[in-house]
Amino acid sequence: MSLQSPSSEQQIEMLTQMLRIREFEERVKRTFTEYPGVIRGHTHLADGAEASIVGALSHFKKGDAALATYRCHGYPLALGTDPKAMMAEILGRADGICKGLGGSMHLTDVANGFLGTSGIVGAGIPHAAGAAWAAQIRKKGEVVFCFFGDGASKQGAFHETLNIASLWKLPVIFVMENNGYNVVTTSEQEDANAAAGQPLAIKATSYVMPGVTVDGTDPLAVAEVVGHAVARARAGEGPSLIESKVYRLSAHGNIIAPPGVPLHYPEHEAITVFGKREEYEAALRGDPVPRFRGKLVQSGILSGAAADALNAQVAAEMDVAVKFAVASPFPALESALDNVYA
Amino acid sequence: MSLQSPSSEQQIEMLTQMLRIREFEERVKRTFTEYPGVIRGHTHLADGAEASIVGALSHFKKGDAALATYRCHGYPLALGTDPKAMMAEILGRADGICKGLGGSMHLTDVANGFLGTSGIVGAGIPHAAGAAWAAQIRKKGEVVFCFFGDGASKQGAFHETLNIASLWKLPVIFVMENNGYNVVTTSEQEDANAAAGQPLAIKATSYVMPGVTVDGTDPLAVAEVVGHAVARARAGEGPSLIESKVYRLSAHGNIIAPPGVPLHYPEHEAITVFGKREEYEAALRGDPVPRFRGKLVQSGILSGAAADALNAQVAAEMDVAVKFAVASPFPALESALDNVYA
Amino acid sequence: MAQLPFIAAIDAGIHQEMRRDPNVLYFGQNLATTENHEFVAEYGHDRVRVTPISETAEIGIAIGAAMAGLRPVVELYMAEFMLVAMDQVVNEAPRFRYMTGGQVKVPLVLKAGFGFAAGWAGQHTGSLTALFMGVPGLKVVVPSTAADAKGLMATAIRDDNPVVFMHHYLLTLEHGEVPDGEHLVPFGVAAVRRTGSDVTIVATGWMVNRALGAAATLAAEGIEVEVIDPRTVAPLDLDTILTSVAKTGRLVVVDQAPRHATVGGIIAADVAEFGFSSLKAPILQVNARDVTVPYSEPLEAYVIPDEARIVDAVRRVMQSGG
Amino acid sequence: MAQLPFIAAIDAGIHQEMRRDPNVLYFGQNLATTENHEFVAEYGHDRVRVTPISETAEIGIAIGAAMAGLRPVVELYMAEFMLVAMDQVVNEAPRFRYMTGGQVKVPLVLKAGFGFAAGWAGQHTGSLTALFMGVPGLKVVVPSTAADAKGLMATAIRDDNPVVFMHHYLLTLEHGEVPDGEHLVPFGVAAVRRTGSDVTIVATGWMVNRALGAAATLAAEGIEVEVIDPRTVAPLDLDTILTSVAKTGRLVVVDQAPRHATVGGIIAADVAEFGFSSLKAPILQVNARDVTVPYSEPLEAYVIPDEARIVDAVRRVMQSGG
Ligand SMILES: Cc1ncc(C[n+]2csc(CCOP(=O)(O)OP(=O)(O)O)c2C)c(N)n1
Ligand SMILES: Cc1ncc(C[n+]2csc(CCOP(=O)(O)OP(=O)(O)O)c2C)c(N)n1
Ligand SMILES: [Mg+2]
Ligand SMILES: [Mg+2]
Repeated sequence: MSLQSPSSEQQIEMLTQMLRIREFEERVKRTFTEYPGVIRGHTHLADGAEASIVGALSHFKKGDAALATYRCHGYPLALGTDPKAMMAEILGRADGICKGLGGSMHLTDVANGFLGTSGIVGAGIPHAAGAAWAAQIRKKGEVVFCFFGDGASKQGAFHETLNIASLWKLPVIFVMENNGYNVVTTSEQEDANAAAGQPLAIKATSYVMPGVTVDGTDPLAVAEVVGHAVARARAGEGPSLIESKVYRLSAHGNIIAPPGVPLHYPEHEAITVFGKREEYEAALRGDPVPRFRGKLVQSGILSGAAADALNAQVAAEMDVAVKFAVASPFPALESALDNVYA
Repeated sequence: MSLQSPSSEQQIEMLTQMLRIREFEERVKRTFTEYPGVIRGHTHLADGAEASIVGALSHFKKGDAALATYRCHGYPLALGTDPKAMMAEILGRADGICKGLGGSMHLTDVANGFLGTSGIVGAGIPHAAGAAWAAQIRKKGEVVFCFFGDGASKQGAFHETLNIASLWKLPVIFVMENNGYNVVTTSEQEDANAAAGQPLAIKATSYVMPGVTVDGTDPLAVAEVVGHAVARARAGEGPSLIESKVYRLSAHGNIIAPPGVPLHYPEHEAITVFGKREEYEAALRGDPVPRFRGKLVQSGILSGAAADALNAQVAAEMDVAVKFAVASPFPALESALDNVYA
Repeated sequence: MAQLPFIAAIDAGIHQEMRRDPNVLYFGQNLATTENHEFVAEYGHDRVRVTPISETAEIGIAIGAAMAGLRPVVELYMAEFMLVAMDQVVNEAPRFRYMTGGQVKVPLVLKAGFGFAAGWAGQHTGSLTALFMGVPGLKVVVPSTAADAKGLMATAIRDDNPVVFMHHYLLTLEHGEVPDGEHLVPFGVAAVRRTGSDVTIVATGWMVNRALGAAATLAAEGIEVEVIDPRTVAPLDLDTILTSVAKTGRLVVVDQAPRHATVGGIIAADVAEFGFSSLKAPILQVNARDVTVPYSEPLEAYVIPDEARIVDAVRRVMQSGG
Repeated sequence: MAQLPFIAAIDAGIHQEMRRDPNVLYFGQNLATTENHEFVAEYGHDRVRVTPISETAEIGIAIGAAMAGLRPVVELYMAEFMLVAMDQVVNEAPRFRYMTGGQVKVPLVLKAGFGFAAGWAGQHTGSLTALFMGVPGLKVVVPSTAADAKGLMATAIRDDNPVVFMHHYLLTLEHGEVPDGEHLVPFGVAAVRRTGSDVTIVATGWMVNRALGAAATLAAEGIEVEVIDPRTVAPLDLDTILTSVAKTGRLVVVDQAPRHATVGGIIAADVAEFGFSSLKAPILQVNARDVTVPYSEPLEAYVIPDEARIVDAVRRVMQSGG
């Protein structure tokens, strides 16, 4: 199966989406200090995974669906969700994409194909398979993208779902974003394959589906691997497991503090828990966003000036989003009683 | 690692235990017609799996433990539990091994190392791993035998437990009795590996432990394979997954009938549901019990007369067990209130 | 009207909706394993499938399919098997509509038998209805007659929310009159199974029959019992119960679960708040004894509420109060 | 006596028992990942281990280890995470002793935070205590002070049965006086947090503080509220509650869960049976509104019971009745 490689235009679009996600996450993070207290609970950032998200979703077509986890800011941005509505949601405001009921962990935008997220590790994996069953019945070649972390592959839900997806040849692409950590636990500490130095994609063996490991910091590499999986799924040949190796550039989430104490982002656990500053700094040196920008500039696809303009455009967009969100009112109290039942 | 093959004496002991299990199960089954109504609920028989059970437990030493499922009559017999107390339990009597509180699905005999069973598919697998952790801490080279069905490998509990057992190098031997069916569902209908014609032992790949498929109708073959796994576990090298291929010679369980309608055993589902009488009859022709008897007689380890004597001895033993059970009184009503808390 | 066993009436409800709406799916373990399976033959494998023993994935898949526009019915056989997937039942299915600000609907039915006190011992006999009753976003149905089994199943399938359909396993082979043709029973409307002026009994599932049996015995003594079967416990038709208690002044709740795990207790607490002024006597509970269900027949019978204990409670409640 | 945060008091209880008994294990996710982890350093990896995100296996392993003679404490962080392993919690751990006719003991502690109404939205904020309360064979502990956190944890570890230790997440950083040295708080003994003669309030966890706050407000109006914290809800010290209601004649139960999923409702039902003759007024409930917990701060505050709603309920219960 040969796949067309992305055109220059598509590559610029990829970079744009990566920059948007990065900028959005930077602004979320800064909000903790710029507007202390406006973000509550637990927020998880996608910085470091931009290339993986954008590369995978470069194959998304209208009618497809994507589902993910609490670490969910990146996908809807790439799918076209308005960052104003996303930021307002993260601030719990009336203009939030989920009316302030969901918050950072549950951003959802059905109109753009982002069907939902679960905050329970692994629990969303079967949801994606269910949506894929619906796609299979519709017989229009639509597929479902299922994003989850390396840690989630230790939940029973992962195992049960991949077996069924394979048996039923469901059109779903399981994208495991392997960032090497489950909070403060390394993959080697919790995964038998990782402990033996094996890729996690080997787990596909139990489910008789392709299992591929890819450098998740390279959007073109991800796009290629996922492209094959998507083509397979659209052709009715069933699911695939893609292990996309990324590094999260922030801590697992903002710190958990009692009410009153302002929340904030600590340093990455590689540093705070394991004392492996060099590991983190190596990841920073390989930061996928500047790297892809550099690649496009170097190869002449984008001029330095055009790249700078993109940066500025994205910064302005996200600045508007933050201001919009901060200015958005809180929902009416009684609105808490709506939307329990359909 | 080379293993001593069983002596003649040991082989005769194996046959004896196989005969005892078979006779016990035959008597349980006959009880449904001989004493209608005395057995209640759902009873699951081990006929067909005798060679696997006995071969595996031929390595059991004092201090080891075994855990299993609702299909649990075979193991305690092989471990030395009094069949009178077992039969009395199956009839819900005061002399039952569990005081009539557990019944057929929950035979337990801690004194003989049979630690417990769960009636929930897959749920007992982590219990075995927990007992293995205790053995690991005791550092006496003790191991735990964990028996479950092929269907159970589709539960999340299987996946989660094997990963941890591998990471922690727990001294546990996972024996999957693959009888090709989960009630009326064939393995090919519910397992991606089976659907692809692969052995289920391949699942060990995800857990970086040995995964071996063995003919579970041959006690010596099972003993050899399990022997290696046990040696490995005793040496602190961790768990193994053994897929032991058997065929259950009865239906999944007695029929489920409303109160008042006498329970009984229907024919095997291969016949009643799938119309594959030949499959069942081939299994009958390969019945492990007469086959092993024939092998011992043919090789001169046992004379035909001695074998007949064994049969008679076992029949007498189980006859006593049935009579004992039928004569045993019901427990006092208030005894239902005991044993809730320790 | 046809005489049907309860279990066939449930199937009739599923058929009614599957014929009407191509979006309805039916799947679960140990069904649809051959081409001549009743549902496979009629609706095909797009809509009817056998699953592995994987409740978490089964229910999770139902949720995803529902969010994508389908109406899955999951056959779970025994309510206990939902426990391995409890997160999907109480913390996924009923949460999505709310958390997404109303962007999605999650119409699905989880069909599960319960209360199989027929020698199934400690792990298969539970009466777990109360575990689901209080979860916002979830609806919980407990039919006690064949007609309701059909009509409530059909309504459950048409409902746009996740519904736990708890059918009592000891009722499955009981026969009853079942309306032919389209039959729907509304949610949130209790059935008064017997009218009476002295004592109100509220019971669900199998316990409805035992309550009616007790009521017959008591009638011979001149005590007139009103027996209310809520039919759905979420939503709960508290009004019908309060109206009855306003008349009788006395309430006995009967429930097959152990005391602190009952639907009956929850209802009693509601009446102790909203119907207090009607009460002439304590609200008595008749529940299972506080133990795991034992295997042995006489012990099991001793543990599960029987007519004698219900009769006794009614007599006691008649003696106390004004 | 030392001033300790609640969370440190729990740890002190675990340390107390781990030092005393080499059979006590402590494990769970995201702990013990380095050699200088406090518990690893002191007790070593035989007894302290990090697990993958595998609650079913974690709790199942605890059960097996307990049956084999050990005393595991499983760190689960949030009560919701038990839902993926609910079968192990309610249908395995508490069943084995009974089903084996008393052959095994299953001493283990499931440590889980709950009620984290601090912006954690729909899936991490539940108040799930009532799900566990009615399961025979299980004990359920809900400390509300740092001292009890230590003493109840220690008692839980010494108990020979499975214990669900539910600590309220919003209390974890609250400081309190904690006894030095060996400290044990018995199960089944409620604490009367404030005495009063007019109205009895029963509350657990974080709601105890809100009830005390309301009581202070009401005292200024001349209404004397008695606040009872059951501390363990299984076993439940109903006697202390009934004694109080015998004195006050009025009961308000406060619970952070939605109405039909509360410990408070279960207790109200018990009082409606066994304390009925003491009651001068309806038993009022103050609960969360019947919704999934919303993310947005004002909405969350609107949904969770606050002091104002408790004060209001007490005033209402004072107005009704004789
Ligand atoms: C069933 C369950 N257990 C535990 C948690 C707590 N938890 C939240 S995120 C997380 C780590 C998940 O790691 P991974 O799947 O690798 O995703 P990542 O956060 O690295 O993207 C854990 C343990 C949870 N949400 N659900
Ligand atoms: C979690 C759960 N789901 C469903 C069941 C119902 N059930 C009981 S036995 C069984 C079949 C198990 O098949 P397998 O593991 O192959 O064991 P076998 O009976 O063939 O020995 C099923 C589905 C159950 N007990 N537990
Ligand atoms: Mg990760
Ligand atoms: Mg099988």
